[in-house]
Amino acid sequence: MSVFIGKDTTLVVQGITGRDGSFHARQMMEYGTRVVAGVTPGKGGQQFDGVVPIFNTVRQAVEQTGANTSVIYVPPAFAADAIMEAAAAGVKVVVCITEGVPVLDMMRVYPFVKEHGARLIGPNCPGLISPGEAKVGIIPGRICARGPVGVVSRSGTLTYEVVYQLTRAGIGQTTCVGIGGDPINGTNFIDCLEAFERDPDTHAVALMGEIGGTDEQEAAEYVRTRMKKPVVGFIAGQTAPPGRRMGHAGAIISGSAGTAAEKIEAFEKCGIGIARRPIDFVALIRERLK
Amino acid sequence: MSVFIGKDTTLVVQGITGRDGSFHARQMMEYGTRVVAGVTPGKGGQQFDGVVPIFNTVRQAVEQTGANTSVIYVPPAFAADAIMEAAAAGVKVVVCITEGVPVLDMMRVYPFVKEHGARLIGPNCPGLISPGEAKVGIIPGRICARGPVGVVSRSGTLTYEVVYQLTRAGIGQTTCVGIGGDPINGTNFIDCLEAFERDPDTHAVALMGEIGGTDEQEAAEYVRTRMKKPVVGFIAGQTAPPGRRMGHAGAIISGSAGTAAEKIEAFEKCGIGIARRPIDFVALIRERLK
Amino acid sequence: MNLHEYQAKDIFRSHGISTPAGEVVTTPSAAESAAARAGGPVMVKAQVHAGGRGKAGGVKYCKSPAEAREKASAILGMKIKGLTVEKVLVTPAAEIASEAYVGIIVDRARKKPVFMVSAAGGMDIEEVAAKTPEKIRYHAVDVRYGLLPFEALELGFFLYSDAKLARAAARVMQQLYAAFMGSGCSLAEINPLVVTSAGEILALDGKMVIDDNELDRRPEVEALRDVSSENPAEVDARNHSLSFIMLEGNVGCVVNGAGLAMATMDLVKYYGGEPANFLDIGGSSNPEKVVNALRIITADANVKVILFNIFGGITRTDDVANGIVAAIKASPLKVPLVIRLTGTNEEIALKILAENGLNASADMDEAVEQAVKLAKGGKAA
Amino acid sequence: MNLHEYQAKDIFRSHGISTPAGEVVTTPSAAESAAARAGGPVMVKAQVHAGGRGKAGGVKYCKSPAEAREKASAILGMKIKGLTVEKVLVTPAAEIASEAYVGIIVDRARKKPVFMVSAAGGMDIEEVAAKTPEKIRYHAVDVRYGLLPFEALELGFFLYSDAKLARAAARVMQQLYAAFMGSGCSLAEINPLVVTSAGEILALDGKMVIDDNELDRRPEVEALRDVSSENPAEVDARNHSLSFIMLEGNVGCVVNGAGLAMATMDLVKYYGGEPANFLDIGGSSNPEKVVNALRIITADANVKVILFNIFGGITRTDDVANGIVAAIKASPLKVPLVIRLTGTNEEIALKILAENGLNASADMDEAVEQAVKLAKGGKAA
Repeated sequence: MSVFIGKDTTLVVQGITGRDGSFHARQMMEYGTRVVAGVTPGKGGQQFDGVVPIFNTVRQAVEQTGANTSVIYVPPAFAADAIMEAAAAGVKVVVCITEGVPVLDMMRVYPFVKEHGARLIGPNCPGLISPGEAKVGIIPGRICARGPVGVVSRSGTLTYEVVYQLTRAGIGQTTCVGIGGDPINGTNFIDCLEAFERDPDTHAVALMGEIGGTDEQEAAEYVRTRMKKPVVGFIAGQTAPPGRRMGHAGAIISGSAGTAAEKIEAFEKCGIGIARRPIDFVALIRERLK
Repeated sequence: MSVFIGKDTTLVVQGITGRDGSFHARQMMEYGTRVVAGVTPGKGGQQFDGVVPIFNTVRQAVEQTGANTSVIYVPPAFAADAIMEAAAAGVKVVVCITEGVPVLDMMRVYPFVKEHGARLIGPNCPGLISPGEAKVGIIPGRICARGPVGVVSRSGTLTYEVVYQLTRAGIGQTTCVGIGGDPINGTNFIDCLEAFERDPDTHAVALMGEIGGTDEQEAAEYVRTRMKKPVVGFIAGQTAPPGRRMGHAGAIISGSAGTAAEKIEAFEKCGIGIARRPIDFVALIRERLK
Repeated sequence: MNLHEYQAKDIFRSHGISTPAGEVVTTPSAAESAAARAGGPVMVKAQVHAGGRGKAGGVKYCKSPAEAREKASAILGMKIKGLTVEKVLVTPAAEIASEAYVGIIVDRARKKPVFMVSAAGGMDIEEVAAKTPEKIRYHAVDVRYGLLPFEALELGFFLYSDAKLARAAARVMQQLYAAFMGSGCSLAEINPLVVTSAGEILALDGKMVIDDNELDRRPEVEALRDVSSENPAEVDARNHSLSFIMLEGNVGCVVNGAGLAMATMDLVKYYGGEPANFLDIGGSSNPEKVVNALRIITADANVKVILFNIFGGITRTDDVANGIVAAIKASPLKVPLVIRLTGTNEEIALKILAENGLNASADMDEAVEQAVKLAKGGKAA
Repeated sequence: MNLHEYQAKDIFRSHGISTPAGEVVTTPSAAESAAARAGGPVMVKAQVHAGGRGKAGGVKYCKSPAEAREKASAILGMKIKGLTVEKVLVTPAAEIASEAYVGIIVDRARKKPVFMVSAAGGMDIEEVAAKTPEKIRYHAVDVRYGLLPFEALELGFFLYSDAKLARAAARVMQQLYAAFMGSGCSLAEINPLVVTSAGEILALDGKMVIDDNELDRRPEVEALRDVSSENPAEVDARNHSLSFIMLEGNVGCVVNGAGLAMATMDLVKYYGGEPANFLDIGGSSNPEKVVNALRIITADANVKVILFNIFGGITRTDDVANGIVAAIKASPLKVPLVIRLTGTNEEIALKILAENGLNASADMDEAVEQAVKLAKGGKAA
């Protein structure tokens, strides 16, 4: 089993003829993901690599191929529209890889996606992979292996690092989800923890947070009150200079400065194992899988 | 019993110091409605008629008096904002009497009110009355009497006419609801039929429709499939010239020209008694109450 | 409120929609010079608030300025559905490769503005809807988000498979939506939206209906009202806050409330009469309104009897009684008067009427039946 | 991107918010003449991207033009939180009856812009929040509806019980919201919003932070960037699409991805070292980026060792290897280099490095530990 994506995933790639879209479409197909459609307005009727039909709109793609998942590789100026198009067309999981989406755009996108009953992952995220079943996004397939650990992270390459260490140590994953590091994203830690708690094949969760905001603290509280499965966490940015982006006003609103120390404290209080270094995940997770 | 308003209604009057607002506030108080607050920005802290506290905002009124119902007598330019203010403040039933609210305003108001879990009645409506319990709006109290009939209508004075005839014939009402004649309103026939069907004291329903739209046809279908209680209906506008306001495009969209003949046919098909004249309600309702 | 084609096109243009240049003229010679300035074949089009102008002969193709003069001369003064043509639009004739329909209307059921688009433009959209409904695509806009770019493009691709045309059409959708919202419309329509032989997209004809409730806050739109093209009695009524529509019958009706007014007309018919009008004096009456209502109704020579049906709620029936008395004193009625009146301040009203030799019924059916009888030349009961 | 006070006030003014007139000058004599033109007491205010200007002595009240010259002379060139003051704003001193705080920021948790208003303005809002949280009111705006009139008025009445002032403040809320949305802000703040002794509402100080992701589509906002007031190395980095923040340590870091970059810095610290910087070369690398990264880092005299930590995903590690080689060929390094590199095209990358006498580790901990040792003057393992 797996969460969000798996064997039943049928994928439409928005921006399939672009530089990033075409490269990663091929990577996903190579990995075994069922890429059933591509979208590039104006190229409707053509075929991508001779096998994947291209449509002018996501609606057409969904109507004609039944795609249930979408992945977005379009420039930031068009990303919000692409997400809403996918949700409106009835796609259930929308994964937006695009980096640099204005946060004011996301404030409109978020309620729109909710109203349409879709799940958005990202933007500014590496996507997700259910090893051996499907890969949607850009996480390198070869660093993953099938196994009992759910992985969720706000960052990209840091996720690869941890997953790579786990895999090297013989610890595989059910699904690895990169939820993205933007202020407003579609899926948060709690959404993923909930899914992992429900997934019978996941036996432990590795969670990688960052400084800023209070998502990690809320996730910790969720783990304490609602989860039975063990969780190991890491916070990046202990040495980062504070307040370079949002300043203090953000801290007032959230009632927290979002420091690493605060988040680690919350983890400790809620029974989450603390990985001081990425490599520490290996031992801590192994212990909890016993 | 009654629907939407009753003994538990605690009312805030928006625009209580205006010409219409003050007149009808007194009428409602005289009728026995529990008018607990008024709102006129800038007059917060004053008292209306020495007994009703006035607030600057609906939020303050609700926080300090616990008002659960609101009635709006403000000019059309401010009506949409007043409705949204009431819904955001946590009022459960919002009755908007104001006539002349632009329909584009109502397109924003409608989803806002739904999102806040409130019920809007109107705009451009006479409000409602549960005889002997509460009156919210402008329906004259003395033409009503307590009894077993639910009344719902798109028009104002036509409602009075029918209610007056019923009362004169000794047939009282649980609640009379004027839903208003505007293209977009908060509560439709079906909402009222549903409430009357659930109300144990309502034993028959009188429904007054008009030409235009398809609300009556949908109500008829609802009566046929979901209601056990008898319904008698009337359609005003059999001799009205067609298409003076919306033209044909509206008819295409709704798949119907909205004529009186069409609506009466729908009533007949769905087992609704047909009142050819307002006075016919008396005999038809009496028959069904036996 | 209806706008003329040329007014709708002015608004379209201000939102960036391409439309052929045009001049509105009121005389055949002005039409001739406008055609000469246009420098090629032109269309001469009646500007009148009525559908079916083309079928009625109000739209003509003219090869030369002389022909434009001749056709304008035929069209100006022509009656279309009872309305006299006072103005014509002279506009260059376009070379048309294809015609589409694009409209937005307020949909009561969805509670949203709904786009209707069809590649089968140029003809009646009602006909397309009846015969080939699959050729129309509907799209409801959530006004909280506005028309989203992908939605506009979906509509564009429904009309044109060529991506360049689809994108141009998507732009038109956005512009038409902006015009619709910006002017407070209940309907905005381009029919036909054409692709010219040069591949350009043009709005060849336009229609806009404004929600009357928007006019107070949009004086610039209210200023477009052309009273010359409306029924003078209806204009008169509107200027006195009365809602009035003239009909063919002979029972003049004065009622408070639109629903009761329609029900009264229906009852006239039920008892074998024919209503002469719809007239709603509205909620908050005053004597002045009643005086004006009587003046407007009695100007209609068809009217054989005047029927008041007043159910006082907000309306104070004594106001109505005072209005009736004042009007009769100023100019005695030449036709009989039947009054039904009940509700707020009914006793005072009856007293006022009695003091002036008038009586009133409290019963609607009784009053209507009597009025119908009088209209047929019978005597009052 | 931060805006200066005077830039924020210009934007406020364009949205209708009243602010005192002011002139931005760069010399004491210009400050003197600006004060003379103002014709009364003025404030001389440092324009610099740092909080706490007042406490640092960067804001002064001046009774005369001569005093303005003197104070400007003291402020210009002053360092506030490491940034040199290059400009001062000379603005009439207002007679203040009361001071309030009004701010809007993007709230991650609510996923909405949130108003913070308080009648306790003029001081640090952080302090108010800490000591008297009941004096702050929060209001989250649903951007689908915008700031609704009743919401703005609720906030107005929270600040002022007087209806006229409450309405005027409600107008300011609407205008500030429009400025916030219209410029793509993540923060917009008026502190203090004052009522003058004449009863007028004025924005006496303003702050705006723009979401960097908005700049591509808002060239008019990007044009407000004042590179003179930023760290030159950080400006240089940004111009080459690198995300760079200078720190105090001596281990220079080049990493792909912000999360991994922070984790790398943390690991440097874990092994007893101090990172000299945060540097993220981003997702789609190319050799040129690596060359620029090395150039910027080696310009920092504190740096004793350079640590690469690259996990190739989108980033092709051979691009990185080529960049390293090209940079070293152009100008040999004066400090040791430790490379950790794995992922996409790893074999090619290792080959390129080997051919140029460089080696790399596949293990992050090993590489970081070695770099820290080298920074402390130890030898490579």
